[in-house]
Amino acid sequence: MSVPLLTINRVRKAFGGLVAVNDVSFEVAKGELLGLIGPNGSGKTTMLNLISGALSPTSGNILLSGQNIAGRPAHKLARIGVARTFQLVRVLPSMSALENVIAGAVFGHNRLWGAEALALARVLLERVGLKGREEVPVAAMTYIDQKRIELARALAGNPHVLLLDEWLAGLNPSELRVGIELIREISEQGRTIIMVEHVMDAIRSLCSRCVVMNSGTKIADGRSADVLADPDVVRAYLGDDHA
Amino acid sequence: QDPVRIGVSASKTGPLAGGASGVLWPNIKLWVEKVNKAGGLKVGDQMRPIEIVEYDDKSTPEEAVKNIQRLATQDKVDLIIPPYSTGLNLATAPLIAKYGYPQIVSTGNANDLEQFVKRWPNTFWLLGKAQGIADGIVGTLKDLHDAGKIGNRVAVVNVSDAFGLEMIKTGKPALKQAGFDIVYESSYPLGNQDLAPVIASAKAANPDAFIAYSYPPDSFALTEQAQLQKFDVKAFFVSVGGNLNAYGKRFGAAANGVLIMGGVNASDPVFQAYRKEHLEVTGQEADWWASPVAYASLEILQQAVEHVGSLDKKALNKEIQSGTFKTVIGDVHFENNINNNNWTVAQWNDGVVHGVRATGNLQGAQQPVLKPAWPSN
Amino acid sequence: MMNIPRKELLALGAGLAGVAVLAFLPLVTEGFWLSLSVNIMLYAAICTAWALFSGPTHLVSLASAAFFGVGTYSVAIFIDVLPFPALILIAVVAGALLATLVGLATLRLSGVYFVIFTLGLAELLGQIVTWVQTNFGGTIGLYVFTDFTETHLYWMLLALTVVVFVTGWLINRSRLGLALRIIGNDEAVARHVGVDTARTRVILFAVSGAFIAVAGAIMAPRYGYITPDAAFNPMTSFLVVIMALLGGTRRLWGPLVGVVPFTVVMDFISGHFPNQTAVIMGLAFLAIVYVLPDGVTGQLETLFRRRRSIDKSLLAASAEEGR
Amino acid sequence: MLILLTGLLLGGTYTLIALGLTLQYGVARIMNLANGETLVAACFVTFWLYTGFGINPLLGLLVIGPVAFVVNWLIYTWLMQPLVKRARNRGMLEVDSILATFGLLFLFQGLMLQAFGGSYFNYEFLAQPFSIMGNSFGLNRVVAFVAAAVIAVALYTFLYHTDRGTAVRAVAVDPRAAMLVAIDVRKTAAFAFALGGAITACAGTLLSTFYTFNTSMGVIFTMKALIIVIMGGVGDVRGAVLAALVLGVTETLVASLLDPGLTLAANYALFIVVLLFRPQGIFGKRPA
Amino acid sequence: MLEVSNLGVRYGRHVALDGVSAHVSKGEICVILGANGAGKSSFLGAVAGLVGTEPGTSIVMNGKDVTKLDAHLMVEEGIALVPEGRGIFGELTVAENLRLGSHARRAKADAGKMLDFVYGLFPRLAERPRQLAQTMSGGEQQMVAIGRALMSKPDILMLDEPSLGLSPLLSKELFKSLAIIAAEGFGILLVEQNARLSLRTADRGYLIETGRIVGEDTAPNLLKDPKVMSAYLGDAAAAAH
Ligand SMILES: Nc1ncnc2c1ncn2[C@@H]1O[C@H](COP(=O)(O)OP(=O)(O)OP(=O)(O)O)[C@@H](O)[C@H]1O
Ligand SMILES: Nc1ncnc2c1ncn2[C@@H]1O[C@H](COP(=O)(O)OP(=O)(O)OP(=O)(O)O)[C@@H](O)[C@H]1O
Ligand SMILES: CC(C)C[C@H](N)C(=O)O
Ligand SMILES: [Mg+2]
Ligand SMILES: [Mg+2]
Repeated sequence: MSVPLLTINRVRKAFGGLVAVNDVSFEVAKGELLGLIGPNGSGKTTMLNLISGALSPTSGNILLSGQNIAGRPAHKLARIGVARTFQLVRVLPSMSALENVIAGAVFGHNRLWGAEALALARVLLERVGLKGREEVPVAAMTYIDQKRIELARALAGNPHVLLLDEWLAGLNPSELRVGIELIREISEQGRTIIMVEHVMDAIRSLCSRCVVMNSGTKIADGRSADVLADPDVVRAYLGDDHA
Repeated sequence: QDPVRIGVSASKTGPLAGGASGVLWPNIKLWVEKVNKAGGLKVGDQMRPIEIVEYDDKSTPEEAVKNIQRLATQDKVDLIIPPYSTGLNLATAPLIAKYGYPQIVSTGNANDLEQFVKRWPNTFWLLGKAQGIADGIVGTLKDLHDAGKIGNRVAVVNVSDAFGLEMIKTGKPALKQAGFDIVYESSYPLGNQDLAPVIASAKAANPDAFIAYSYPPDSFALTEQAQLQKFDVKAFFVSVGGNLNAYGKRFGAAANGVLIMGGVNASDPVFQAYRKEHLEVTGQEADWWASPVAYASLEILQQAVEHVGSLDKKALNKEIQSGTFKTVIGDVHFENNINNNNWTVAQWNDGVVHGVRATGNLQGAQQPVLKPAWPSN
Repeated sequence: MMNIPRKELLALGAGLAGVAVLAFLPLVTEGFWLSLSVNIMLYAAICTAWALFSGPTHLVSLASAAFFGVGTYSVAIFIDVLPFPALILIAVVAGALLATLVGLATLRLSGVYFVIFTLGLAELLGQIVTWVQTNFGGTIGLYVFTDFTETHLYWMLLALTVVVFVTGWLINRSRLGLALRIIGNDEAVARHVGVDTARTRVILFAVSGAFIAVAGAIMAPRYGYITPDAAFNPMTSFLVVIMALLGGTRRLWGPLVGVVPFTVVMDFISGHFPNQTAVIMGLAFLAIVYVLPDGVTGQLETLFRRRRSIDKSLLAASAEEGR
Repeated sequence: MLILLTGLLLGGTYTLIALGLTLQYGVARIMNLANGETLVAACFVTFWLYTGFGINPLLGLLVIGPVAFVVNWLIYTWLMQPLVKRARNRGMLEVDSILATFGLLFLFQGLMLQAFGGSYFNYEFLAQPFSIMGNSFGLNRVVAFVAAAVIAVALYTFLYHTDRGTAVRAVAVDPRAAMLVAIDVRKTAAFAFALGGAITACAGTLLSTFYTFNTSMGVIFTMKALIIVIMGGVGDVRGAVLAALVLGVTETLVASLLDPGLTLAANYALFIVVLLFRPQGIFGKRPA
Repeated sequence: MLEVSNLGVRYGRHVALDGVSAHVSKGEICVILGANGAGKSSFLGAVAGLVGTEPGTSIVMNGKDVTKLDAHLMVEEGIALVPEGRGIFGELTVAENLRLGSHARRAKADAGKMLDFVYGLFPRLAERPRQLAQTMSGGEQQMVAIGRALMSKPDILMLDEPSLGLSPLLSKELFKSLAIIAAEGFGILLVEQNARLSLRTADRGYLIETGRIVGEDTAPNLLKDPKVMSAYLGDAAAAAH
């Protein structure tokens, strides 16, 4: 691992007395697909919120390509190159699929405008499997399609880091297969991704490395196979019969 | 008979409605009823009934202007009774002038009237300039002071809107010039009725006299607080609102000796008859200042028409400029379109208000008395 | 995105023709109808300017009276020393400046908080003007004597309305317009795709405020005598919102659709029922709301719309979304 | 001390003005622009009962409160319910209710105009000095303060310590989910709206003992109420009371020590400060 | 206990459900499987009284016709729903949410007992009774939602995708809890994407496709059904074991 793209350095986030993220540190290399897992309420979403600028840490540093980005507002981070999806899908309901993705292209790291943004949006919609549905208002789309839009929108900014918060949740098994392949493709094109997920099949088949959190602290970090066999992780997260 | 159509645009709703419906509207009703009962308005050798075309200006200039336009160009009325308040009279003046109607303003006054009158010579100002009214109380206090009846410490407050500021603007220098020491001075926002702090601060300054350039709700609130806090001064003055009959009713004996802005000659039988009629026809008591003035403006309009013998606007304007008119507030004659004979200070005494000071040559002023301590209840 | 769609060209043509016709109005009528038209044109300009900001952001601003008053005072204070065009310029600057200040102060406020803040603004300014004049001399009322007739006012307001429309159209086609639409849909998403929501709002608020101030400046000669309570009349703000909502704020021309019938109906009522105006106006208003549910709400549905459709989830679990 | 007491008394008045709207807007989700007109109408009715029939305003409360409750119940079920039903989301309801209550505002105002005309009214009731720690205050204001305290405490106890009250708050938070826990949302919302209206009317009755009022004054009260409701956090009784008291004390402080002309400016400064530090209001919860 | 026949739902012109019949008995766990948009949530919503039904629909609960009852009355009849997206009261505390669960008249008497049961089932809730529900994590909120529904002492508990967003451990525990709940005599009607886990726990299952029931069988049979295996269990899921 050469210079890491993203370094989380003793990051802490407290809500009043509750410490949601407790001095967590880890690194993400360029091009890596990192799984961030842990029990409910262990601080995963909070971690993503800290990286994407939705929240600012109580203490600690977050370095992106060596630059400290902790506490910067979300829109600045989006420009620098951090894009995300949301745990509960969030699309722009009154806009078409195309416009949703253009939004990412225009204001994200890419900062395209006009024909270029349009072209990129078309390409991305095709990539996530929505070719031919560009003009459909997203409010009328199914859950999985909305998730696709969200992904395309995040990609349109051409981010250095892509944060996926339970992007695969709520998909049925066949949809899940499609979703996993999509993420794999994106990762193989060299995009750095952190994914929070409870679907172990996805973690197993996608992530070479995992960070596991439990009540705000990091309890494991390493190759997925090792981590998922770690007795602590099994006890806290997976449950016995998964071992 | 072909009626004479007279247009009115004034406030029925909005912040100015309180004043307009106490002062302007009832007098229009009274006047029209009286004239029509007597056979109508005498135009030349005809007696023509009056027909009123009325609109609500909602207390806004936009509506007021539109209403005047409607009256002039749609309804094509013969005469116009102008709106209530200084602001709306000034705002509608250009239009009323454009159509040539005389505009006899009974419910507004300002300071730079000469300039205004030059521009719009069809406007007539019954209440005179603001200065006259504002300074009246200063003169009364000075007299009391010179007579050795009160000291020279004065507390003065004002409602901070156009009216209050016009008043304070000339009132304050006048007080200083008369040698008074202003020991407390403040303004409060329009509509504020929570004036306990104002009275408390004024009381703390220990003045001999208290002047409030105030509006109805606050005139009441200030008086109530003064009474509650036992703020006893020898001269206690409130402005608009103190002239209302309701003021006397509300405070009863406690109102005795309270000085108010404006006034009337209460012993004038013409005025007394007017008050009686006002109550009979409108079911509402006339106040002790603005009502008779508003009524007088209508009498002037009526007499001008009778004198001229036609509804020709030019001739009417000319007649109002030069003529003398017999009204409930006495004989009125405009000098440079401004009436310079006005009651400026009056005093409550057993449910009746007597004028104690006037500009010009008004008769019947009584000697002001010192205010007794508030009765304890 | 870059070339102008046919539909818009057609609309442009129709708009130009309409403006040309409207411009001739004062030559065929004067007096009452012209006065009414001035009022309509005034609200057309203000409501459209209002909707430039409040439409896409879904933030209901009740600051119109404040901007209007600032414009009126720009004229009132300097009328004797500067030519009228310069006064308009001052109004633009003053309106934009005020909007920027307010925008910066209220950046973190959302929804109703913003509404209330702006509601108080006009009152506050009115009082500050009064207070300054009380304590630092000067009269409270300022005369504005000009030679403008209603026709002049009408033409100026018409021109202003056209400028507001053109600006709105340009904004819609720009990055700013896209940013606004995104914010209106979902602010959290907007921030995370890289929209500087704060700056976007402030800029737009400034543009909108400047236009309303100009409207105030143009109207100053009609008032003749400017006092704080008339210039900063809170009713202006309410009327603007009501008319704009009535017409709908999703399209640039939406507010116009509200202004014309509203002004005409209300005028009809006050003309024919001077003593029952309030009662009938109230009933008429209720009738409009109930009888035309889609005329009113259909277009407005997005005005306050929260995030995504309620059907998908009964409750937004905001803790997870990092709000 | 005098300042503090005067300020608290004023705060009590403000509490009265705001509590009703807290319920109507916070729970029933109706941004009632006609709130001030309800208050003024109660002033008039009290005046009429007192001067016409000699009915003591405090006794008048016993009539006016229940009548206002019924009237507001009817207003809700007849006029607001259709809007609630057709609204597809919170925002639409907000727009619709603003438009509809704006109509109501005119209607009420017009009716009062027909009945009482536009002039100023007031009457004398308990305008006696009442001495607290050597300072004298209007007994009518003290009575209003006590009433405000009683109403606020009762309302708070009801909302936070009874099941019925919790149900009311649940409706405020999420009407759809409330149905799922066996709450009759329609009735509960109507109840909240009616109770709010009744409280506003009682406020009017109490205020009329020391305010001068006329037909056009409703909007002043509505604005004040809105500010307090928002400052306290929409729908939060504790917040509204605290905001009202803070506002009362600040205004009195500024009026006494600085300049009464600056009370409004002080209000807004306070408003901004509160919202900068707690954008959701004093006790408000973060928006969902 | 719950008997639904010929249920129809439409949104405007869009027919979401057409002639759907199903039943759930006491102590039984019944799962509905179907693709996204098939109409599963609409079905639960219709039964709970949240969504209007078409004429011809009949819903009978404990022998009583409840077809046209409002949602809040459905709860009194013993039908509780944990809706999609949870539908908890975010601005109220956990304890208040649970207390509201027993707002129904039928639940008042046993509120204390049920609360103990819920706290036993979800100890996390017992630890944080005063936290605002909306600041709980996704999984914790799911517990609040289920706990609240249980508080109404329902005869039938309906859950719409309850395992969504839960950790593997919690999902397993949830299904264990459901089994316990069912054993206590509650009937359970469940919509799930996690077909394998749910079929393992359930007694019976329905398959729903574009608004119609296309299959019904016992859970073990469905687990073996090749059609079900390919459509709802998926290869990826199979590969994990
Ligand atoms: N705004 C907040 N205020 C208070 N506590 C919060 C807030 N946001 C999160 N928390 C708490 O912080 C902890 C971590 O929450 P987070 O949402 O990060 O969990 P998570 O790991 O994403 O869980 P899940 O898998 O269930 O989504 C939880 O206990 C939650 O209750
Ligand atoms: N309120 C509504 N208005 C219009 N159409 C709706 C509404 N609710 C659902 N639908 C439509 O009805 C159909 C069935 O929706 P439903 O939510 O019941 O499906 P589902 O099986 O629960 O799907 P999912 O797995 O995505 O939750 C879908 O096509 C959906 O788009
Ligand atoms: C002197 C008063 C009658 C003045 C009037 N009320 C005004 O508005 O200016
Ligand atoms: Mg999470
Ligand atoms: Mg569903």
